[in-house]
Amino acid sequence: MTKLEFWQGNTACAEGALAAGCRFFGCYPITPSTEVAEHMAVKLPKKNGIFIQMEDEIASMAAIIGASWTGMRAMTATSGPGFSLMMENIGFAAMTETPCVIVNIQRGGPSTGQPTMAAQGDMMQCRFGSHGDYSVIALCPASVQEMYELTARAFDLADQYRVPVFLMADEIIGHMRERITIPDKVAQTPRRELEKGVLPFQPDAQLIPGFATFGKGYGVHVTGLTHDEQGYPCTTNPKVHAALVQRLVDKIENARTAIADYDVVNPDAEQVFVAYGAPVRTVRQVLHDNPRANIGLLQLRTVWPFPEHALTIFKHAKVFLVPELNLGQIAREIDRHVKVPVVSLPKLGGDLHTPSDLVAALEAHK
Amino acid sequence: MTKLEFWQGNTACAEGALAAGCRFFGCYPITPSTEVAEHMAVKLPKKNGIFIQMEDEIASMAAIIGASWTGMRAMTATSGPGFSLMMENIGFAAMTETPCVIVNIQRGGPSTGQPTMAAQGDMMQCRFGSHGDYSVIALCPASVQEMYELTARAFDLADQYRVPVFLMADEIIGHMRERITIPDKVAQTPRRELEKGVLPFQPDAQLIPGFATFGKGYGVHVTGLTHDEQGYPCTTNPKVHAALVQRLVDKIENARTAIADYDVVNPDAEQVFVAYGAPVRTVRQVLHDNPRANIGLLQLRTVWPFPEHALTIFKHAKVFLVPELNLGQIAREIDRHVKVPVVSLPKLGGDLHTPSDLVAALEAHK
Amino acid sequence: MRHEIRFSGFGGQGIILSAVILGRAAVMYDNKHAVQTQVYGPEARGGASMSAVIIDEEPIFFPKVTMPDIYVIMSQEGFEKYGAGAPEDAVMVLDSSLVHSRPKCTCYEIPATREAKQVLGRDIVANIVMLGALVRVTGIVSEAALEKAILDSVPKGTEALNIKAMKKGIELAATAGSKP
Amino acid sequence: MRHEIRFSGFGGQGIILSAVILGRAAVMYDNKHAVQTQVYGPEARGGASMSAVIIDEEPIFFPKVTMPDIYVIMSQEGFEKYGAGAPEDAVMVLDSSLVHSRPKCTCYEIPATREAKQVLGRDIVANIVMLGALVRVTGIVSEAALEKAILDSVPKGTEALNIKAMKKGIELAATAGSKP
Amino acid sequence: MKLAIDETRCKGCNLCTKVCPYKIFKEGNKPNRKGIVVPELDRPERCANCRLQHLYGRTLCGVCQLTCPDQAIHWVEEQPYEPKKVAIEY
Amino acid sequence: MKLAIDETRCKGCNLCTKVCPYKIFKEGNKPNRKGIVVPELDRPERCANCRLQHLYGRTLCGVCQLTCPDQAIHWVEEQPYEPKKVAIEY
Amino acid sequence: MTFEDWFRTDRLPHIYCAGCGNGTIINCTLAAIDQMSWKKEETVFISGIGCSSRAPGYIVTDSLHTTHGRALAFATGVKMANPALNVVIFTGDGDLAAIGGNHFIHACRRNIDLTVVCMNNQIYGMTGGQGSPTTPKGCLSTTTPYGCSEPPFDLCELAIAAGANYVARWTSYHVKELEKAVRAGLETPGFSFIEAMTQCPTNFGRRNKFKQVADQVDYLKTHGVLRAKRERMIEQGEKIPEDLFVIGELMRRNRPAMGVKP
Amino acid sequence: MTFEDWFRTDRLPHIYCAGCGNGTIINCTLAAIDQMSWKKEETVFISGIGCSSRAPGYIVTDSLHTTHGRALAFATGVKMANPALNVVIFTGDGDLAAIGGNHFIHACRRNIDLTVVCMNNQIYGMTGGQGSPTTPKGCLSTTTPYGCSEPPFDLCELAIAAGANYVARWTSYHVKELEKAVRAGLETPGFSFIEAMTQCPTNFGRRNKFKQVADQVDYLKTHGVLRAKRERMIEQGEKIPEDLFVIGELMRRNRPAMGVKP
Ligand SMILES: Cc1ncc(C[n+]2csc(CCOP(=O)(O)OP(=O)(O)O)c2C)c(N)n1
Ligand SMILES: Cc1ncc(C[n+]2csc(CCOP(=O)(O)OP(=O)(O)O)c2C)c(N)n1
Ligand code: SF4
Ligand code: SF4
Ligand code: SF4
Ligand code: SF4
Ligand code: SF4
Ligand code: SF4
Ligand SMILES: [Mg+2]
Ligand SMILES: [Mg+2]
Repeated sequence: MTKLEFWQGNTACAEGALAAGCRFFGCYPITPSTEVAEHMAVKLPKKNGIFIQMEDEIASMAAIIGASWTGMRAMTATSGPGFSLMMENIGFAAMTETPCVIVNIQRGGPSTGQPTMAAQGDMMQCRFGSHGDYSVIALCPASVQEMYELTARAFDLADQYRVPVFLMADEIIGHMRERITIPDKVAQTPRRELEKGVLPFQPDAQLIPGFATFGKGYGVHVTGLTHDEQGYPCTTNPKVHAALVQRLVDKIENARTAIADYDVVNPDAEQVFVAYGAPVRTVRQVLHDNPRANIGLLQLRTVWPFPEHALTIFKHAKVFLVPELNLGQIAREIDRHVKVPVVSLPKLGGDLHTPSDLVAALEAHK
Repeated sequence: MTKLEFWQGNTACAEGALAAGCRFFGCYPITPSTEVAEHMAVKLPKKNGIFIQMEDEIASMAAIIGASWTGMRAMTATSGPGFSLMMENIGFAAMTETPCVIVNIQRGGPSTGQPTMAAQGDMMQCRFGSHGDYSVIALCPASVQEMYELTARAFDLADQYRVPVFLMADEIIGHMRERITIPDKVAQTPRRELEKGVLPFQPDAQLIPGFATFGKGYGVHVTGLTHDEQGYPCTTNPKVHAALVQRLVDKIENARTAIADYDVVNPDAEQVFVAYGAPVRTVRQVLHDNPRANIGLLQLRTVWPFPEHALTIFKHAKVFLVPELNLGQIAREIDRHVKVPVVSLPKLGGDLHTPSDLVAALEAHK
Repeated sequence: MRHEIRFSGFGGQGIILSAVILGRAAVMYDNKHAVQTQVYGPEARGGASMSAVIIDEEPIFFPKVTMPDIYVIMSQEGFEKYGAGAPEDAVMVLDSSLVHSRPKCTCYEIPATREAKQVLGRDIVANIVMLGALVRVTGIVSEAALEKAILDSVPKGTEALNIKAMKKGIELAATAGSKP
Repeated sequence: MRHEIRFSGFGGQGIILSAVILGRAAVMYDNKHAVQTQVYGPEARGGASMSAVIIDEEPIFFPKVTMPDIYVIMSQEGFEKYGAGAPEDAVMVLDSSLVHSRPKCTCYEIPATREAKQVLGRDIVANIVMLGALVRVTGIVSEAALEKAILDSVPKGTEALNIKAMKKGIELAATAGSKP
Repeated sequence: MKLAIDETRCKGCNLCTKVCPYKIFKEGNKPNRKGIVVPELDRPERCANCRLQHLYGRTLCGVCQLTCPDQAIHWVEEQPYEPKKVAIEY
Repeated sequence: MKLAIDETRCKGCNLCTKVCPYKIFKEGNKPNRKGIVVPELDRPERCANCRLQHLYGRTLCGVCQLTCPDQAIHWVEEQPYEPKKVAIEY
Repeated sequence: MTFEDWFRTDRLPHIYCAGCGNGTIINCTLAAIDQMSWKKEETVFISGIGCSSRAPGYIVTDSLHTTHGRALAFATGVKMANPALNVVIFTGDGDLAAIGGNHFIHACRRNIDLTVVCMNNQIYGMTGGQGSPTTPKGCLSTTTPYGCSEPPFDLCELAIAAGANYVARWTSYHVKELEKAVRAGLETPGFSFIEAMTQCPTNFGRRNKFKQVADQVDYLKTHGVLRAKRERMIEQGEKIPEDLFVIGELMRRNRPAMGVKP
Repeated sequence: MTFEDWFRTDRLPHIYCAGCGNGTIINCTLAAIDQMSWKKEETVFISGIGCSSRAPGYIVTDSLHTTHGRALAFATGVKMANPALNVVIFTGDGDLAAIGGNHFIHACRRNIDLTVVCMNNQIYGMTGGQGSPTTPKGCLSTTTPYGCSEPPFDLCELAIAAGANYVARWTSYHVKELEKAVRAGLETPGFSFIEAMTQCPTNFGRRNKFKQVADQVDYLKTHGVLRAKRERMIEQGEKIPEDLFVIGELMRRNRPAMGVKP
């Protein structure tokens, strides 16, 4: 049994989290993400969960990491300026392999920029915004339905890979209301608990250690310093550091195909759009209005780790067209993986590409 | 007349700043950058400058931006965790076109990582770490001498382009002491003051507006919101935003060649190292020990905007070898600009590549 | 078929709620697709507020309104900013008690605010009067669907008042006739 | 020719200052090139501290010490961690009042701490005694250069004491002879 | 001096109607183009400031002006300036 | 019970020599391998805790142990346990 | 010159909602400044982010509208770099006391010669009415839908404990007193903190049973009690209702200050 | 069980310098905890970054060594998510009062059921001796080479103004009193703040004329004055030397608290 709803994207995000068992939400309000928090504030207390508005985004990020170590599924939601403030603690989550979900409803940057307008300008920041080398997972919804589904999936990925997972949405998807079908129940794959006797940071075959929940008697030490498999600081041994950081990166990058989530339309097309988030909507409109088989679409729901193998599906591609609400951040990445031209179609200022913008681009790059 | 000294890299950085007329230093201590601050604390008061230790790195970054608007040359110095905290206000500096210099003595990340060991893991963060699209300038010294010279140049670039300029050094260069020759005087090109009657954010031909120093009667409004040429907020007009952000990016990216600073050794070589910061030292050792003409070096002193044109100097290059103290952050960038293979030679943990590491790489990629 | 409906008025009139109710009626009770959007931002505070709904039998891809074919206008400033450019083949329902301009397109003059205040005793339900009128003249959703969506959305205790308002709108529209 | 000198001892002995003085002597007064580095980190706190200098007539590229040819060792733990592996062709100057092990390489035994305490009255200058001895046996910098570098680096008021310590080191080295 | 409300600024909050000791501001009743109901003035010549500003050479009372959150209350010079005799009601 | 300093932990700060009411700890004079001068014990059997711990079933005084920043001060069980008679100096 | 001459009239009307008290607080502040015979070109207004923090954008001097919570850190840079400038900060309860709390206490501690006017509407106005660290217990906001359960800060007490030289609290009703308090703050070397309780009809009043703007102003009028009076009440054993708050000058001292005009 | 059973003995000796007071404070804290009959598996230690913040790494329970200044924000997450856990925070003057000041006052305000032990050595130890917000005026540090000119915080006053239920100050000399104060803090529902003045011989003592570790401990012993005594001195019109600081229990109250064990 499913249920029909007419929800805002941000509501769907909150509901997806609740359905996935999220019971701790720490936040600091910021447009255009605030509705996620407001919905959680209403709903969590009814489910015996914790909603807490922290003093800032640094504290929000800290609080969800703390909550996660007690075994809770924990989330925060923010937008650009708050996201920038979270960077240090995001690195801490990566280093300590703390499962958590961070929602970024992207708005126009840099700086305070355009608080109420859509953008996708934080895609590279999401990948590289904290200091040092690390890897993360980022998902991009293109509909209210996907807001729900990807938020729910984010928790599974976070628990499975023990990594911060980002829902990189945008103001358009976050603020619009549309039809959504709610499943009865969302399947949850809980995090793997540490086996007694195994060291708390000793990886399994997938390079992921079992989770030593606080309060269960593991006596685990969790530190953002470089640490050994016991969890103890070990900060001047180059080998320990190199091995740790390489593992943190490899556990994600090696799982690229398993994490990947994308949609392929017209795999034989010669002109292929690659898109994620709101711009997908325009591309689909163009495909709908121009039912020619030679226009393809690769919709990325996972953007990081970048599912480069999906590009090879388009064997006849002569050009990849990448409409983004930024100056070509993911076009940059695509460029690294393909030989044919990659055309970045940037759009700044908050408006979506119109269908005719994209049709013009198709014409120009025939 | 020049002067010989035996200085630590961090001392040279501070002295370079002082020589360039830096009279405001706001900071929060962090290893391995602290010596920059400590030297400034001793020297600035003697020069009627302001040294202020702020409550955190967010405040340090804020304070130097504030000081810069009074017309001062202002700087801060930090390392990874502090750098991550500065990201929001760095975006503010970019958006408001505030000249300032940020020194990052890179250490092992992510998170607290290896506080006393060298790394170059923040190179992508420096470019993409704040939300939204923007551009910056980043310089990388490979010697104590360059610590002095590039820090001094950073101020000129910051003033000329009205942008935050980063000195992206590393623990090795910051902490080692070596021979340095101090010039009598460092030439300074001051920032261009706004002409009366011109709007405070109206760009010149180089896309850069004149500077409306506080206290001079301009009555300028400075905001991190999207603003018009008057400086007034204008946050829902897509055109104004797109034009502003595009200009902020173009003023830097269009000046790529003017900003570029690099060194070319053996331009006819077939195997070419591209390096910046400490790894340059190993490459030069290898060149010195193996005086064959077929090994080349491109030393980047400017890393952002990336001087891609310099790569084309190596017409016979069959492979670019990129030793970095990270997992290939700049190799990634080089890859976007050349057709021949780019071999990333990452090294994590704090040790420099040894000459034999690089010789082995030369062998492996013949 | 895709219909794009634009609502405009000033803050406090319930312009956004109107759009949400309409979208909800379409999705939940007429089994259609709908996308609702609105203007955010401080600029929207003082002046005219705007909200829009797209309704279609098929899934909706491009979610932004570009060429509305239906307008609901509840203030003079809203008319000037968001209604004046309506093409001739559009349909406009306007609150004739507040808007003195008239468009080139087919237009239904509904004195919603006045009626709400004088007849229903609460001008706050003027937007529901307008919704009733809108549905009556365009049939964009069924009246039954609209009624259910209204009941879903209004504060407890005000159901009867709001349904009365909707009915009043339907009634006014029936007699308003279209101009020009 | 490139020389790599490694200093080790425990915290408070002035191991790092020794290296800085030596490098300074080479650069400022012998017109050579030098690079000084050291071990940072909390691990260096309790145990053995280490510092190194590379000295060369030519510019120095690779700045890290890999194979020191000269050792200055001032504690037993320092010997074990940083001195025990010295190759046979290296030269070691060790504080025989604190270190009881002996290396395989040529070794000069200087009872620096004892002499500093007993003869000079301040064990804090043991490192300068060692520097004097080092320069005497290796000639890595000139004695004149060392003297000037010491004067540049020590606290005001302690100049005479430190020069006395340096001279003491030179003297001790002259008589120490080398073993094996 | 004449008391005036700038219709382009007033947002109709009616705070002026609460603070004036002379109750010079009265709630209006017709919305303007923006839907704003601007207050009306009831014998503004009673205002202390209108009467005495010129005499004292500075703003007197001025509570309404300080309070008006929208900078909508001003005094304008009357041409020609004619001091009016008014009956003050306490 | 016997008072003991753990040489692998003691860093020679000599705080114990200041806090013991019985002055049981005395500054040492020979550096150990790490260059640390560990204090010496002067008739440790005088320690209140050595004498009475077993009697009261809990740590008494213990100021030296609480103070020792390096967790170097312990009491070890003597085998066999022989309560000693000691003369206390006040 | 009157306070009106300090406005950027080309930007009026401002974006504040009808009945928002922020405009009143700006008036009172500018009226105080107008008495200082400061030159416009020597005066700088600085703020963070929030409705309240939009104030500098409407004032004709140099102005710096910074990031959320950081106004005082920016101001520290400006004032230390050029102590000849008069620096006034507008902030809100969220900007100052939530995200900006650390800069607040440190600026107080350093006792930097700044004047801070905090428009405390007990809510996050700009983002649509979330609870703030000054939202009273039990009050409704979008993030306290069941009534605020966290205790609020007393900002003035914090400022005093942290070291500020001048501290006062008034409300948007007490326009003349507020003007005088700001003036006293401007005149006091060192850090001056003036808390102005004010109404946010849109996001606080509406949710908390203030039907009219005037009702909320009336609440501020009737619930502010002078310190002396409050002490008298305590002395006389009267029970002090929980919703009273102290108004008046709460601290004036002369600790050494930083960044004072030479 | 004694307090020694709470150490991760495999990690001793710790990294602290000889004579560093941190070890003493840890002892006293663990001794207090040992009296609480708390289970190890129900107890969590949390800290930020600094020498002091390394403490949890030496304790055998679950422990979270976080980012600089943020310990209380992490602790808020842990405690609110699982109030059954006993959560104790170790922090330093820099960690708590410089970068972490905002989380400090907010945790006090929320009155979350946490116990915070701050090792106040009036310096940044870990990074080599820079001035901190508690460095006394005139003291030397690497960033105050001409003597500290900024006024210091009184952390206890701040905690009280911000809302903490229990506040006390002792020193590394007063081991028994400190132990008791920590115990009282652990027992008090709501936020407990125990400031332990302590010596950093390496980075504070050495630069500020304390030749021996014991000299500095002696200073702490002789310059701490009980509140009652201080008040008596004031009453009797005695001048209180500037370098005296108040010790003892400074606040104990029972305001409503968050995250209390059910
Ligand atoms: C880093 C960051 N976080 C959050 C926001 C969103 N934000 C803007 S204003 C504001 C609250 C403002 O509250 P207050 O300071 O009380 O101002 P008011 O609008 O009530 O006057 C918030 C949370 C932001 N701009 N930046
Ligand atoms: C964001 C960030 N900034 C700066 C640092 C560097 N840092 C580490 S510890 C420390 C100061 C610690 O001082 P305190 O809390 O007093 O601890 P102590 O070492 O004195 O016990 C600083 C500044 C850091 N780790 N992270
Ligand atoms: S106070 Fe000002 S804005 Fe409000 S009604 Fe009066 S004149 Fe209009
Ligand atoms: S100045 Fe005073 S008397 Fe005159 S209208 Fe205003 S409030 Fe009334
Ligand atoms: S107090 Fe402890 S560490 Fe210090 S000397 Fe005594 S036993 Fe050794
Ligand atoms: S327990 Fe008390 S009496 Fe015994 S040695 Fe320690 S300080 Fe002295
Ligand atoms: S939201 Fe509140 S604070 Fe903001 S302008 Fe409106 S009334 Fe004022
Ligand atoms: S530096 Fe200071 S605080 Fe840190 S361990 Fe050493 S003595 Fe203790
Ligand atoms: Mg507010
Ligand atoms: Mg400290």
